[in-house]
Amino acid sequence: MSDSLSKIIRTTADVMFLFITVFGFYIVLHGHLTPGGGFQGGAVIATGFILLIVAYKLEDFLGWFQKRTFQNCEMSGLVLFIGTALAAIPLGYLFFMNFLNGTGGLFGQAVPFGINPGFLNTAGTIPIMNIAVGIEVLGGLSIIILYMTTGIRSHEEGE
Amino acid sequence: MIEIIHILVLIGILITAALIVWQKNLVAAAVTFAAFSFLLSIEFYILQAPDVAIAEAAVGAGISTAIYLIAIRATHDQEVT
Amino acid sequence: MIPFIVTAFVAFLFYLVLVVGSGSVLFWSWEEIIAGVIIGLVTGVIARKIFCRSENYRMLHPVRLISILIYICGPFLVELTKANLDVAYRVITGNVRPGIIRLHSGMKSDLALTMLAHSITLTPGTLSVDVDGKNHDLFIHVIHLDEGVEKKEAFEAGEIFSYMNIPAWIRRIAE
Amino acid sequence: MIDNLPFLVVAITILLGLYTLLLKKDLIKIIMGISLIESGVNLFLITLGYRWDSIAPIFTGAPSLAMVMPTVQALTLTSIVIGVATLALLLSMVMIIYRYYRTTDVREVSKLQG
Amino acid sequence: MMRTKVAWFTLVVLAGSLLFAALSIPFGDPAMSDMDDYFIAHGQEQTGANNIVTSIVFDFRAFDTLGEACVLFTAVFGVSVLFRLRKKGEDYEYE
Amino acid sequence: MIADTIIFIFLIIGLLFNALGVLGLLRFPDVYTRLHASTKATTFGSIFLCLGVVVFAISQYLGTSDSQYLMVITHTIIAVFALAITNAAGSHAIARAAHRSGQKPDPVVVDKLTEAGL
Amino acid sequence: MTDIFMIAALITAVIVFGALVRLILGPTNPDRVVAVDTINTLTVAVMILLGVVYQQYIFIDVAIVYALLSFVSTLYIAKHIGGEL
Repeated sequence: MSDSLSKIIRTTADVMFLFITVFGFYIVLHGHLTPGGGFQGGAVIATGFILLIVAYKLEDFLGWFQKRTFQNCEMSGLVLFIGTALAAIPLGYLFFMNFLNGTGGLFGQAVPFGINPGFLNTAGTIPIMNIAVGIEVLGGLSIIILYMTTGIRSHEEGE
Repeated sequence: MIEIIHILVLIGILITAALIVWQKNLVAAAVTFAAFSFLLSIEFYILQAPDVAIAEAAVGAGISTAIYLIAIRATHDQEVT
Repeated sequence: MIPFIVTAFVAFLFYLVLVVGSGSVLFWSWEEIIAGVIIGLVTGVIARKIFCRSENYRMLHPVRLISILIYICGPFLVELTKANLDVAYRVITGNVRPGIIRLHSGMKSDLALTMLAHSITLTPGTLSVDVDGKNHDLFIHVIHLDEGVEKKEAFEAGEIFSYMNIPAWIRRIAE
Repeated sequence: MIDNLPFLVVAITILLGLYTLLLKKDLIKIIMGISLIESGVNLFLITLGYRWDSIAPIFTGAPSLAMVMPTVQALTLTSIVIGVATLALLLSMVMIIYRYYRTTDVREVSKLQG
Repeated sequence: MMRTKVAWFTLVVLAGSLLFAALSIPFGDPAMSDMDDYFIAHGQEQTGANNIVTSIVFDFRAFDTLGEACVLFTAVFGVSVLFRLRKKGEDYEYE
Repeated sequence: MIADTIIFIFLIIGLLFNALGVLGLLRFPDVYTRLHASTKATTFGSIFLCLGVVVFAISQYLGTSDSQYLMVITHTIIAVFALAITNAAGSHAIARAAHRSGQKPDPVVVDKLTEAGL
Repeated sequence: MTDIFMIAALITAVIVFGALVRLILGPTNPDRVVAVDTINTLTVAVMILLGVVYQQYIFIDVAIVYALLSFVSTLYIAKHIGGEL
């Protein structure tokens, strides 16, 4: 745990982090149109945070983002996922029913059948669940790496 | 002609998988695991599974190697025999 | 406040580049633009301390943004082609005489140093190995040093490029 | 021309993983063997769902309508997530074991008590 | 060494059976695919998603995804519990 | 037809430099010279392979005016930029790590970094 | 038209094997990392070419993910080799 990687790597990581994050959000949001989805996009964004962890020292990273932020991300993602599934029951549908599809509101535009270029505003609850799982995976994978990096440190101190 | 690419990628998967088992240095094994993951992702791509290819890419390119190297750093990097 | 706006705007532009060709409003559809605004706000909250860490906004000037495109398409491509022909010659003949030399970069900001180091790595028979943190000197590995040159203590940045004056371009862009 | 080569690759990958799992003595190498078995199973599932001259099951800009089987791909996604989660948990346990026993040899670890 | 012999025996038996199984499955022509044909034919109008894999993951078989999310949560919880206990002196204390 | 010729030339250049890069990776004596071959030649070759795809997409777009070819152009250019930046930074990181781990360049005429002692 | 791209992808896939030889031989760990970096670059090229061959242009997303993310793995290995992790 001496000094970190060189200044060139750190500046490159600063620039790349923004593009990785936006591309991850693109994958999450277009999960029902192009290859991708909640898990893949969440893993991409988590890899962006891991890039910051590896390019900087751990103290610098913990000065920008706290561990509690990622824990809250994980829990809120899980709650949003289950909540979306449970919200079908008061409306008179089954658990995990896609109750928003075809209603015309949020994500409810009617989709043309067959081969089409794809529209963002379709597919009912699937984009909401994509976002929920994306937030959960983002928090989960980031906090795993964060705890394991902390584990090396406490490993050396405990001797 | 796509079959030749397919066969080449499969042979590459076999070579890297054997190399993972054969390497005595654990860092070299982790590096080879990254190459195995790359070739596995091309295989998924050829078998028309882009969702799985993206998942394998996102996991194998960053997170898996990171976890292995943190564990190797915390323990030791030569295999006991 | 300024970092947030800058980061959100850059993220919004990048998202628009990603989803080009989705609708009728000048290549984009309304849903994608709304989604882009939301993603820009979220990314601005997350990445504002990292993307604008150096706290200087001179890269926002439009002349610099246009000149970076001209730089990539013009001098950089010429040097890249020349460097690759050189490496191809070295690969075929096996005629190498490597060494690590010190280079006075003369760059003040981190971004300019990074651009110079990446240009050095990708262009003429050289590879940036390490950087001196105090006075921004670069240590570069050269694949073929001429006879007698290795006695020299340090090089200037313009000497290793043959056709174009890359450091002057980078100084014009990023400083 | 290609016949059963993908299934053979799956079998050999799983066998290499089993060999590592049964006969190696290092804990990290054993976990690499487990990960190899997971990769082999993922490849098996995807190979099982492939159909000749078919495309990926996505309608966005698809050139034809003959598609490969989508269910196995969905199950493989779940499998990859679980693989990463168990990998992280197992390697964390190896780190804890090394902290208290100062070794990653399975014989030493099983010999020591408490 | 008894255990090594048992391990080698197991490996040889598994190798035989796995190679036999690998040679007997036809590649590229699965026999039973009624469920998948149903998903491909009706998935787009029932869920509105163009990507059939996503519509299976989040709509038809969403319980699998729920289980996967719980496994990920358990793994994160396990890792955090493993690294939160630190030995300072005699007793364990929380960070 | 002009587009076909341009694509053909670009693909030939790309394949040639990729092959030369890997040949250099196999022939050169130590890790720094191998980095020269792999980083420069392979990045250059892959950029030209991707530019072949871009030219193909442009010609298809001018012929059919289908909007998905616009997406092909932008995504391929993004991949090219990401490849160039990450390859340069990655090779710098590897070279620095190799030098710090004590692996000195083997045929060498001058080594100012070891003399500087960073 | 797409036959040209197919042949290019085939030759690139053959070239990957040259990098695999360096991965097998490599006397030290940095050599292996260089080989893996080369494999990654060629993989991105193969993926973009095959996306055109299959006429499914949404597959190019996979190549972008690789091009953006393989950097992280290289950085981790470099940090471990340099003794800074």
